Amino acid sequence: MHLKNEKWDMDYFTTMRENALREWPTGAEVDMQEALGYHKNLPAEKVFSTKLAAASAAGITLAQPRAGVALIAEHIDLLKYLQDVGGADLLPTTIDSYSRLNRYQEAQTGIEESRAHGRSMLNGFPAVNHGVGACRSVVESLDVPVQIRHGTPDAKLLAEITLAGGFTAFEGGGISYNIPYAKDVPLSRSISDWQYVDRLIGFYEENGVSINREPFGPLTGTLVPPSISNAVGIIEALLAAEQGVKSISLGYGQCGNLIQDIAALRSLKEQAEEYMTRFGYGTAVITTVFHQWMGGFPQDESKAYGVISWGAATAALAKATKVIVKTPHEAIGIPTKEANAAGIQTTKQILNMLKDQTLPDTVQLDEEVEFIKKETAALIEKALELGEGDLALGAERAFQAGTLDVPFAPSRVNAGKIMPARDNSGAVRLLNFGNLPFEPDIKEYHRQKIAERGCSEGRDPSFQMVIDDIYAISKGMLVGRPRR
Amino acid sequence: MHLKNEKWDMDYFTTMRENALREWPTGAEVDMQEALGYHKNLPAEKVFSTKLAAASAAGITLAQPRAGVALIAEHIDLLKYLQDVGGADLLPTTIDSYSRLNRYQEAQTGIEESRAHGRSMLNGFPAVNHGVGACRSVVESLDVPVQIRHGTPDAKLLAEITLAGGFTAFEGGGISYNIPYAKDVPLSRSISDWQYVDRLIGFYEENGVSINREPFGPLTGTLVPPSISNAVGIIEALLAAEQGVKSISLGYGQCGNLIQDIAALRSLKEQAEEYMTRFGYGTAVITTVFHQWMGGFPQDESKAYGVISWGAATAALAKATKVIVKTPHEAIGIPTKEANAAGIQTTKQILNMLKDQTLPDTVQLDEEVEFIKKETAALIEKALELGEGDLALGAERAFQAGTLDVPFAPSRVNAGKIMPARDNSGAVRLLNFGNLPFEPDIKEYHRQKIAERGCSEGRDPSFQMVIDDIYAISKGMLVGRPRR
Amino acid sequence: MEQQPTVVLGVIGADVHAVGNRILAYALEQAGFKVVNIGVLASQEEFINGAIETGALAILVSSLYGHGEMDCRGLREKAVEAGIGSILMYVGGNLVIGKREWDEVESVYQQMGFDRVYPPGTLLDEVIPQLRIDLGLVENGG
Amino acid sequence: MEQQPTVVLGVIGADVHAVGNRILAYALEQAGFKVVNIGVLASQEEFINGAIETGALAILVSSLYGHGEMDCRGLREKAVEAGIGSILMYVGGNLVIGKREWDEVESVYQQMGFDRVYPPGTLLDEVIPQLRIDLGLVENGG
Ligand code: B12
Ligand code: B12
Repeated sequence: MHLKNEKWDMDYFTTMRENALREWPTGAEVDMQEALGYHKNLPAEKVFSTKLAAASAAGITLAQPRAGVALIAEHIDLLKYLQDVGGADLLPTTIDSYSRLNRYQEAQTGIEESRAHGRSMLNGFPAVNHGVGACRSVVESLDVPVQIRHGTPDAKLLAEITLAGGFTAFEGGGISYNIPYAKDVPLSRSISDWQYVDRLIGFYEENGVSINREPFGPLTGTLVPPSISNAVGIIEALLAAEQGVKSISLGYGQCGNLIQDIAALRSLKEQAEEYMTRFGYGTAVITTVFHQWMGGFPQDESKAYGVISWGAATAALAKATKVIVKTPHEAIGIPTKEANAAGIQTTKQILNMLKDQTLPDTVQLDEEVEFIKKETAALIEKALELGEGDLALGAERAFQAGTLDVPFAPSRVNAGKIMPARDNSGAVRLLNFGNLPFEPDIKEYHRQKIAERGCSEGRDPSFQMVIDDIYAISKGMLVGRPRR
Repeated sequence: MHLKNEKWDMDYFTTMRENALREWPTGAEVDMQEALGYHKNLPAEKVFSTKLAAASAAGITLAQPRAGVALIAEHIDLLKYLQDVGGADLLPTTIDSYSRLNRYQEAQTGIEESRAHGRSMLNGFPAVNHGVGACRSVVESLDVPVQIRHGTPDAKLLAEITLAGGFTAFEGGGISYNIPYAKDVPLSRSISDWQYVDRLIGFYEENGVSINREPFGPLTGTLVPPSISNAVGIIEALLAAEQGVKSISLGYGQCGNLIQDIAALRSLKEQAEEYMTRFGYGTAVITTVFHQWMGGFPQDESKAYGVISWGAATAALAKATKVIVKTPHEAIGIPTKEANAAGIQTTKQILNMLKDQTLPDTVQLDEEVEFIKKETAALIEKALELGEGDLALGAERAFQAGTLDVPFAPSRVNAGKIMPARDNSGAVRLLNFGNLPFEPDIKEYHRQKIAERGCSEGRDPSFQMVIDDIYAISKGMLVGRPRR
Repeated sequence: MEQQPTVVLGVIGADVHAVGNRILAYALEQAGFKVVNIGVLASQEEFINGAIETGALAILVSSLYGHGEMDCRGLREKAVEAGIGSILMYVGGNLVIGKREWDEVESVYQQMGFDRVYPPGTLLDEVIPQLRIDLGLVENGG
Repeated sequence: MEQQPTVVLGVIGADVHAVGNRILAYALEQAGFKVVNIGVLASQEEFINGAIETGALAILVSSLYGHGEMDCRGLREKAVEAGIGSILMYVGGNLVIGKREWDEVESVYQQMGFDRVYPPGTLLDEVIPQLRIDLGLVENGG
């Protein structure tokens, strides 16, 4: 079938399902009707979309960690600890990197080695290998909603198993889980594979079971200008909504400048709602996700706490619906459960201290919002144009043309021509625009902002400046000033 | 001599000095002329006022811990560690509580017990007992400026010894080191004893040696409304300036609401400069000090990091000249050097990430500034009126009359009639005004703000609300919401 | 309650931490005790005399600032000398310098003759029922 | 410099962390190396073939995502089989799952046949001079 942003018909979907479920033996465990019944019996406090909608209405920010280990009992212990000691409001199940690339055989080896070594040799929970029953034992052991978080270009089987397994939220998207997470996967394939996931979720929705879908906002996590990630998020939301998804969380990865970050999150929600309405998906509920700094962290734990806290503070002031929490071990390796809980506790202390505070509206904030919206609209409209009105096709062609372009992405389908750098106040701007379809006034705005910095540092903007920015936070700064 | 805000004449000062230097044997070590020479030979980077002025001009925030242990070598090790590992920009020498009350005999016992137990049995460094030479060995072992921080109503001898000992900054004041730190010391006495200290520093200044003076801003550290601490700080600045002090740092203890805290610090500097000019001390340099939350801390270290970070972020956004840093051990006890360094590192990570960012001006901020200035002016003008134009006398009488009143202060010379509570966004307001000379519109503003909160909590404002607020931050919140 | 049980409350030594003391006094009064609050900067003598003068059933000592070990030593002996050797004595707060093992801290203070020793962050909801039990007031406690 | 020394660079296994790889490539080129960058998601075969095809003097392996222990095992043996058994091999990144003692991590990788093992946060200013020494390029290094 040709890539097209159109709700899949049931026959096609059914055929595709049969194939998907055969990819690994555990696929046979999926029984959709039974799964619908299982979900309907879940208590309301375990349903992701319900908890998100309530938080959004109350204007508070929920805290969610990342976590996953190879074996079931250990994974449950870990999540329970994060819930009971860490105080997580929402829980994850992070999938290991072999499963993410559908290398279930290697994941199986990882499971066996983990048993042999007595410690997790996988960087996540191989849900497909463990199967539906194991997933349910995870969900049943916990009191709060649990989401699958991964990075899988082709997540058809993963979605089948984990949704049948009782998880009520699923992260990813055909762009956001391809460009930063793969090298050679064509967008036509990943977008289509994610239409499958979205259709599956749409099917659950049509049968009265609400599953939250979250495009992965931060992309490569490294100096991604807000309009790029917002455009990708909104495109994925539209694609998901077409397949019947109704509860969508849009994410954004902290850049570090307070005003820019708040503007980005505000733009994201407002503009997503505008587009959803324009394309007739006005009934879907949009909530927001703020990711604490996703780039390189400082190794020192006390410095990491500073980075975590600043992310928490920004999330609270931006009134994000939830914040994804980093840990003091971030720069080193997968955190222990204690370090993971510590990150949540630091975050929650700040969220609670700031929950009754808002950052008042200002001219600067409005200006940032305006620019981000203008840029985002330019990116989305261009994709629509390239797709001759079809956004699925348009997204693929936009990446081909480089009118959508993600910095530092491993994927070959990404042009990789843009170059971001911080301005003098740490906001992420563009030094090279590649083929981004921006009006001259926007380009001038970026140029001027970076020139200001160049001037104050007495150097011409260059790749060295970008490298300095990449290292900056891990070296205790935001703007990568030249070394003396 | 009757209490009077007038520069002391040299004869009187000389007589007083003779007495002060006889209080403890080490007083004999002070040789003023030699000390002046010693100071003049200190490298510029060890001079507090120079470093503060430079930071103030550059618009950056310096980090300073609190620290002090009983024995000299250990104290030097501690400070070196905070400098080298912690990255402190400015260092302290915190004096123990016996010395603070001039109980040098008990401090001596503490020194001996510390030697015997192999750990510090004192909560600070007993500088008077150790004498001038020991102080100099501290100063000489370090690369950054060092300040004496204490809490001493009568600091005449301490100032003599530590200034002769090469320290270039001295904290305290006749009000701020009496009301929160003593029970029975009349203000006439403490103000006069601090005129001595200020005169001593004025004398250094006249002889070409700049010593920074810092009134203790946070007072009792617990829900002190900004106008109260700002009024006390400005009054002490004026009293100090009259005695010839030229470098003054005015402090403020974080309340927790971002807008109120920024407004408070901004008001403090602007209004202090206005008053200094009005009374003819326009040549003195005013810098600011922001204290991370001074009330009860959470016991959990990861939560404490959150509190520390929020203080650091507010200090940076408020563009304070320096921030006084708490540690993850705050709720438990005097921190180890590692915990102390950790607090500094967390703080510096945030200061550096935020140093190029400012919080734009907003209507809400301007409104807070306006109210704080109006209240502060009312308090200072009333003191001037009660003192018949003399601010020293006026300060004493203002406390007698309760027109200056500090919440939760141990001192009997403090009326203790006002009662603070947080409003619905966490700003500290007044529930009871005692005898504060506020206009009806100001009182109405406070009442309305607290009523809003009462309404949202469904309870009448009461002392229970105040207690809930006192515990709040240590329990992970800012506003002490009713327990369910 | 016919007669209110009396307790002496104060912060010992050169310690000026007043906030906890204020709250303790309030909470004890709310719970029906008569509180003789000698406040901060209280000497051992003030505790003993306060107890004798008011016929108090217990002495509640706070120490926050770290010098507690030096300040509290000998208090029980003074009580014995003054003829109220068996009076109930509690101590609480940040009882030593720095972060030390609680067991160690507790036993240091128990050896000084304190009946109960409370770590920082103690909630009064635990202390007051215990005090009633130790004073044998449980039946008529409010 | 007459001929540029060639090195093969890549991120092994199912690992997609691209940022460090990009910077390593840039820095090595700046330092005068010819860099054959096989990028992320690189298999052991790609490293070996890349080295043989380009006559590279060294293989620089990155592993960030935690599966390094499983992914790197056997690489030296493959090199031996392919006839480049003595090629210089470095490995760096977040080499194991979680925070483990560095000595232990280093020895695991040394036993796999890596000549040098670098912890996370390694600065390239240290690595490049070392590489020059190990390759005997110090005299003519730029
Ligand atoms: C950005 C990032 C991502 C981005 C990557 C985007 C992209 N495609 O590049 C995204 C969000 C997609 C991502 C995904 C994942 N990540 Co990731 N990620 C990071 C992060 C935050 C920064 C990495 C980075 O770019 N650093 C900046 C560059 C310049 O530094 P560097 O990569 O370390 O490389 C330098 C040095 O290490 C050294 N070096 C590297 N290789 C070599 C080789 C030699 C020979 C030498 C001498 C030196 C050397 O030099 C490089 C240049 O200075 C790190 C944690 C951190 N460091 O703070 C985690 C981290 C690497 N990720 C981790 C994990 C687990 C994952 C995921 C599995 C998701 C998850 N469970 O959270 C997926 C895996 C995807 C996959 N299949 O690989 C873990 C690895 C855990 C472990 N080893 O125990 C880390 C450490 C975070 C953590 N503590 O959990 N991640
Ligand atoms: C506010 C504060 C101050 C204010 C006090 C204002 C005032 N006059 O009251 C100021 C700024 C003036 C101050 C000064 C000093 N402080 Co102070 N201060 C604090 C702080 C931050 C909060 C105290 C507080 O008010 N808590 C809230 C109240 C409600 O709780 P509480 O006092 O703990 O009391 C409760 C419980 O402990 C318990 N409790 C207390 N006593 C008793 C007794 C019994 C029998 C029972 C059952 C229970 C009980 O119930 C109380 C009510 O819930 C604490 C650290 C913390 N806790 O976060 C440090 C702290 C107590 N201070 C400390 C120190 C060292 C000092 C100084 C020496 C300065 C310095 N070096 O930093 C001076 C000493 C002055 C002096 N001579 O006493 C240390 C003590 C260190 C130690 N024990 O190892 C602490 C722990 C901070 C630290 N980690 O360094 N401080």
